[in-house]
Amino acid sequence: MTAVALRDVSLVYPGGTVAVKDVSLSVADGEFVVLLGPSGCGKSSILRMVAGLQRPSSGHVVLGGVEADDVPARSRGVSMVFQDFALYPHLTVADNIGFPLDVGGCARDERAERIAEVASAFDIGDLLSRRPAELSGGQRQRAAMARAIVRGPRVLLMDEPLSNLDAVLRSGLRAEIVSLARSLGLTVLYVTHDQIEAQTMADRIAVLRDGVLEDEGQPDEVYRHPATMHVAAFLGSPRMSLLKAYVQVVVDSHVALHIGGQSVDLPWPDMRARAVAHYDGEDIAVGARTEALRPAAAGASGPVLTGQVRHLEHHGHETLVSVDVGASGVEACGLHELRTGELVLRVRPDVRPVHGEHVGVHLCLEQLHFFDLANGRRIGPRGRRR
Amino acid sequence: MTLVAEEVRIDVPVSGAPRRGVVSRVFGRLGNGFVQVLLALVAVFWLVPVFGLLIASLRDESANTASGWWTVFTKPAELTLANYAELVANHAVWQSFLNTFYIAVPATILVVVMASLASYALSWIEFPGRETLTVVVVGLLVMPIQVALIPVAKLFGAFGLFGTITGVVLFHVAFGLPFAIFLLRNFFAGIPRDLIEAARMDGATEWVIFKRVVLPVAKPAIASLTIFQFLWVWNDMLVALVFADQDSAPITVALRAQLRQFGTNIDLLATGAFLSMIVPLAVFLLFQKYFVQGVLAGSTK
Amino acid sequence: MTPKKWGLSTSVDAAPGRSPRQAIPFLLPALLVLAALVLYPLVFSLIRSFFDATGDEFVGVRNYVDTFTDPRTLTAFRNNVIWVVVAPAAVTGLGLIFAVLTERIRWATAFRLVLFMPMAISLFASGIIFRLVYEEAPNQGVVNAVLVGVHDMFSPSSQYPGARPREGYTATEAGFAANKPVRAGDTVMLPLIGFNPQQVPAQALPASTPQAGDGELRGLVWLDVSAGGDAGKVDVIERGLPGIAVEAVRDGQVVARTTTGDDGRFTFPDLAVGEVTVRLPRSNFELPFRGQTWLGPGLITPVIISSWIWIMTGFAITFIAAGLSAIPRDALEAARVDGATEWQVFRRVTIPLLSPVLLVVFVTLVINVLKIFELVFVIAPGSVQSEANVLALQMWQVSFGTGGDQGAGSALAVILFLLVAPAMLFNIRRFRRERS
Amino acid sequence: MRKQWIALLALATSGLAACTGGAGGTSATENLTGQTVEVVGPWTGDEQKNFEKVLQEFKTRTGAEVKYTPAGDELPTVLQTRISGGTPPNVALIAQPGLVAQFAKAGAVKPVNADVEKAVTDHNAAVWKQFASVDGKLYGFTFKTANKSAFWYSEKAFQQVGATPPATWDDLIKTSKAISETGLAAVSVGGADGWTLTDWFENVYLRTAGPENYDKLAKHEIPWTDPTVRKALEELAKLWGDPTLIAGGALQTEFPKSVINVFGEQSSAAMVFEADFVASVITTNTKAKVGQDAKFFPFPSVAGSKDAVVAGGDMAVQFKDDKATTELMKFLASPDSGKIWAELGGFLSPNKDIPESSYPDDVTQDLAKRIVDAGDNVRFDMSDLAPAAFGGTKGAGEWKDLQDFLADPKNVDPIMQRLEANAAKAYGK
Repeated sequence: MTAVALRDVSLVYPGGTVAVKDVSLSVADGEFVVLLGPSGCGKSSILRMVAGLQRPSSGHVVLGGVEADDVPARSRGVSMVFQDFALYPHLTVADNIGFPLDVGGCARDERAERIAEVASAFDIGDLLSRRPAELSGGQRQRAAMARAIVRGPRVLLMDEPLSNLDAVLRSGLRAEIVSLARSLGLTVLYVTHDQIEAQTMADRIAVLRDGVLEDEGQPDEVYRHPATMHVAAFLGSPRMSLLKAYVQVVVDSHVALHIGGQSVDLPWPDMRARAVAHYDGEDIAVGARTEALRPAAAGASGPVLTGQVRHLEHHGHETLVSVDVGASGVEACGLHELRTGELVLRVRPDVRPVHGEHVGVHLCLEQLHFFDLANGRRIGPRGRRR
Repeated sequence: MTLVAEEVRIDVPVSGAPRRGVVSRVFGRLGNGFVQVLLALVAVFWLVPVFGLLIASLRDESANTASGWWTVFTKPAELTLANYAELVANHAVWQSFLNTFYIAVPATILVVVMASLASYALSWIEFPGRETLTVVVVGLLVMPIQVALIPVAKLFGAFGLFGTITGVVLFHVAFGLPFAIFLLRNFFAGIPRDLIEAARMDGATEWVIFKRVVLPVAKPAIASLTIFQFLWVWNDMLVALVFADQDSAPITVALRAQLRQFGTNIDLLATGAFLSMIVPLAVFLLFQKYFVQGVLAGSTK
Repeated sequence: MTPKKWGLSTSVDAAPGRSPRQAIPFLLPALLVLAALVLYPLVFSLIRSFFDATGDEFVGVRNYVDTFTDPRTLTAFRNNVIWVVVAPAAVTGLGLIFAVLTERIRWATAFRLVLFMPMAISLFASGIIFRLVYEEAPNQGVVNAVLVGVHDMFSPSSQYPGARPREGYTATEAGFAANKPVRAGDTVMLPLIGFNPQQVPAQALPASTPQAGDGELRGLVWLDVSAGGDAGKVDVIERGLPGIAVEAVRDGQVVARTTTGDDGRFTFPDLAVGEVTVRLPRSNFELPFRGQTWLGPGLITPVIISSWIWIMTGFAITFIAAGLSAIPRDALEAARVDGATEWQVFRRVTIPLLSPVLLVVFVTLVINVLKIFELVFVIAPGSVQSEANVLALQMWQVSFGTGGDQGAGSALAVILFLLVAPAMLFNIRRFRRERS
Repeated sequence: MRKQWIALLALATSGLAACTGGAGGTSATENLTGQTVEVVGPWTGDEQKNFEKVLQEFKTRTGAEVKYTPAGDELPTVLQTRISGGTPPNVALIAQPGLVAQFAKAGAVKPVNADVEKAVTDHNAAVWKQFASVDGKLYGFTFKTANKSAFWYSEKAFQQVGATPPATWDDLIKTSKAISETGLAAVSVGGADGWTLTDWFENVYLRTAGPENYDKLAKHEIPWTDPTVRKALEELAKLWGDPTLIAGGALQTEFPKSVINVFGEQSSAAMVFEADFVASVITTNTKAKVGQDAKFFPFPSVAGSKDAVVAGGDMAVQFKDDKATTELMKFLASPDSGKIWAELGGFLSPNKDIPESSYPDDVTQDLAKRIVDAGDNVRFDMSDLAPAAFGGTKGAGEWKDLQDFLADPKNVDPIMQRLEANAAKAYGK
């Protein structure tokens, strides 16, 4: 059953700014869906429309199969955890948690019981008499979640609930939130700009950019077969390298991709070669994650690009090596920081390339991604159903 | 009043060698001792006229007109409690003291209640023309009381409110509202939006949000408003003189009736001022503690 | 914690955040009262301003023309401008400084209470207080008492203030100069008046005419005042005035100087041949310093403004202190850690964070200033009331003086209202900004 | 059963009424038990207490409740708003004939009935009826008056120079000069209050120009540039123009202060001119004793003028014409009411049938007698008769112009022109 559905929802602000554009999305009962995107992409607006805090300019929000446009926030059976927690400063933790119950006209005994129940679930049982000002960030977060859940909502909305916490707390809470949602059978719509959160928590990811839903699917599907260059660039760490390539079709042999002064051949048997061949004489974007790259001897044969080591990043268990292969880079999402075309290579920590050294990079052709430069779409036969 | 501007770019030059003007150096050097002394001086400066008034209330009229109050330091024999004794013995003054409560307490409560209700709608419920309505309401702040006397008199005459405490209270409520709404709307608008929306999500109706979230959070503003609204009503003379009758006259009117036709009347005025000052000062002390603690602390982040 | 059933309520409410119907119960009480008791009188005044004093005859804009041709309006307008420019800014500034500084002291509540006290005194009584504070007579006004005290410490007053020769002398810059020149061997009689006989020093001896001396100029200075005494004659009970400086002047140069004795006599023993003029220097008669005329035409507006500042600073400090308490300490501390001086913290952190409060206080004060009239009425003596005039006072007098002219008064009210329009426009703009 | 009750009730009430009616001892007055009469007046403090005793007597006689509202300086405001609200008091005491005229024209005050008119005619000189008449109808009468033709002097200061009360303006100047020789200013002028200056002018003008011109000028039938005005101003300048005769800082001196200047501990002047109420200022503000340390002489004759008195006063008028109101008006117009206050002091009445002995001391008796004796030579304070914009506004009109004149008494012509300009504007409306 579909718990939440957006049908061609758009949101246009009075000034004419389009925050959300024709977004359709459905969330199944009990599903954990993460709305992912850079800030200002419209994900929070979508959340607020589902919450009933914002009315769509057009389209409909459907809750439990009923159009909910005229249902006020308080009657939607939807709870929300705010980015800054929005705890009531004048109330104790217990009263904060109890607030939705009071409002709903909950009996006294039941109220106390449920507060205790939720508080222990979030491990804040001994903080109940404190005020928000006396809590740490993590404790406030838990209190906010407890308040959201106490009423037993069917849908829980979370707006970057972890962004105000430090890294250690975050990773702990990620798992906790997921398991809690599972155990309660909650439908969760979770907004974040952190792709790691998205990858680790979501049953399904929906990636937004400039108010448009660019891709959606299971996390690893989206990771492995991103629908657009922007989605590709947004997911994964380190980020996908995107290089500009000139396509030249060599009939009966292969499709040559000229990257900088070098070239890589895509043999015809590769399913994608035919699709890429449509771009004969044009530029496309070639995307490569680190797992598609292996170190090789400089000038080695095969799909190898040679370049100079520009930058080294030691991570202890591995080292990331930026190699300048003389290609020009492609910007995506405005956050692709590789300006000149560099490839990021992952090497064992004991391998110690020297800055400026010439190295070869072997490309695993199957794992390369090709994108249309004009519209950012993926080139090639669909790797999955869309 | 928005207690805190929503976003402020704090752009302070990082140490190094900051360019420091004279003022900045002086300010930086203001040790705590210096501040103590400075404020003590200011306090004395503010107290001198009040102290003079106190002494004036403790001397009779001929002593007051013969010499300044500071001469009591050489002639303490002039001090007398006769002025107070006379006022305290006056039954009409006591009755008027009660009347002042009957006027000031409802007038203050009504203003606080009505203004917070209206301010909530003006800041958190969206409806067409909200901005214009806000400006019009706050614009009424400009209306001088004396302009309204005649038209309101016609109105009160028609409704039989002339010479009643109800009439006086209504008048004060009406003229207290623009400022109250101005103040509270500004404060309410500064409450973090998430707090209101969290309450909406928690299932609260507008009424519940108002009562259980906005009002408690707005305590400092409401406390300051209460203090001043009470004070203004307490010290009003004109409205009461025109709209109250003898039986409902507040203390200002009663004290005024004690004045002699000629002379500064400083002995009576000073004594009256001190007697009627007690209550507003108590109200101040009672309510000021609410705005010493920052109520919004810990609500968000 | 069993999940509830879908809680979709059947009541179709207006959309979230757009609920005019929900706003009505919140707004209605306030709007009803405002409309009946404030808005209606406003409209009434607007209409009334086009009618004459009786209210029966439509006179168009004549009331406005009359108002603008009245010279008092111009003064009032000028004073209003001074008030608006000086007073609210001063009060807001003082309130801000004091509020910030009180955060550093333990007796902050006591300090605030002290500054709040003037607010608890009615405007009428406050006016009387300042009428007395600035009273010209140094035995009444504390300001002049202090001034005179300080002045007299450095330059004591003269012995015979206000005394003057009866006749035959001309008052000059240097003192009273005799009209007729004299020479050695003459006797000069100097009858003084304008001084109370009871205040003559105790050592003074009865006056008697000196014998003419050879080669000497002799004279007598005495107080020619007694009941039934003859003018210009030395009567029995009249006494000489001791200690008066006397000068002999020739060609504008002082050639000799002497002082009268206890019997009021003086002698110039060796004056050279030729005529001299006897002169009594001004220093003998200098009137005592009486301080400043604070309530005179020149200083009246500053004086009233100062008393208003005394009253209203408590208002500003109360609201600013409330605002300060809500400032996140983190912001201030972060700035301090970043190496900002206290002044920089104040300028760049505290003030911007407080700006909404400051604006409310400032706007309220501006409006309050424009409505002020009791204070001017009470503090300014009648003779300088026209110099201290402000529009609200004029409106009060025109509307409710004897034979009050509600028409002209209403016109003034409308003008006053229009004057505040800039402040209101400013507010509108701010509301807009806030929304966006 | 029921009838019996009613009869009993009737009996009870009538008996009660008989009792209260009888208590007053006057058989002529009506029984007004159960009625309430509201009075608005300017008096506060002791004057209020004394007036309430007068009202108490009315209550004793008639049984009517009387409520008194002391409105002070705000009396015009209070009356205007209450009239607008349709709830005027029954009776008001108004010090400004101009305001009475305004209310009369608006139909707010009611003409007095024949009984009251008869009482006014019987007990007062004819001139007093004019003061309270508008368009030939009598709207009230002066209940309490002020004798504004008095100079108050310090006995001690006069003794010091052996002076006696001057009878003529020239003597006054001469005495003044003699006093100034002792280092004391002769006269303290309360120049901060414009109304004292108008009283100065009116007294001089009434004497130099005569009652007829006075009436004309009061109605602005002759201009303020008239030679008679110049003459009066020039006479005034003889005194005001000599800085040794006038106490310093006159323009900063308010009326009470001008009295204290003369009779206070540190006196700076020997004489002060103003009405009979100077006596009460002396009593409350100084240690001087009226009649011993402080005495008065009537405003001296200028250039051989006859005795004349400038008077002010509070007029009783009625806004309703029910029985109780009329009874109260009748009572206030009778000598009985005035006599009560007269005995309490601080009160003068134009009512010639209040026995002189009712006034508590010689000084008051003298002041009262002079008003009654002046008969039709009494004139009402001209500035009170003028429109308020000219004769009754702080810092404007005649008040301001005479203050300017006090500041520079040589400047007669410009002052006259300014007076005329202001008068023309105020009377023109």
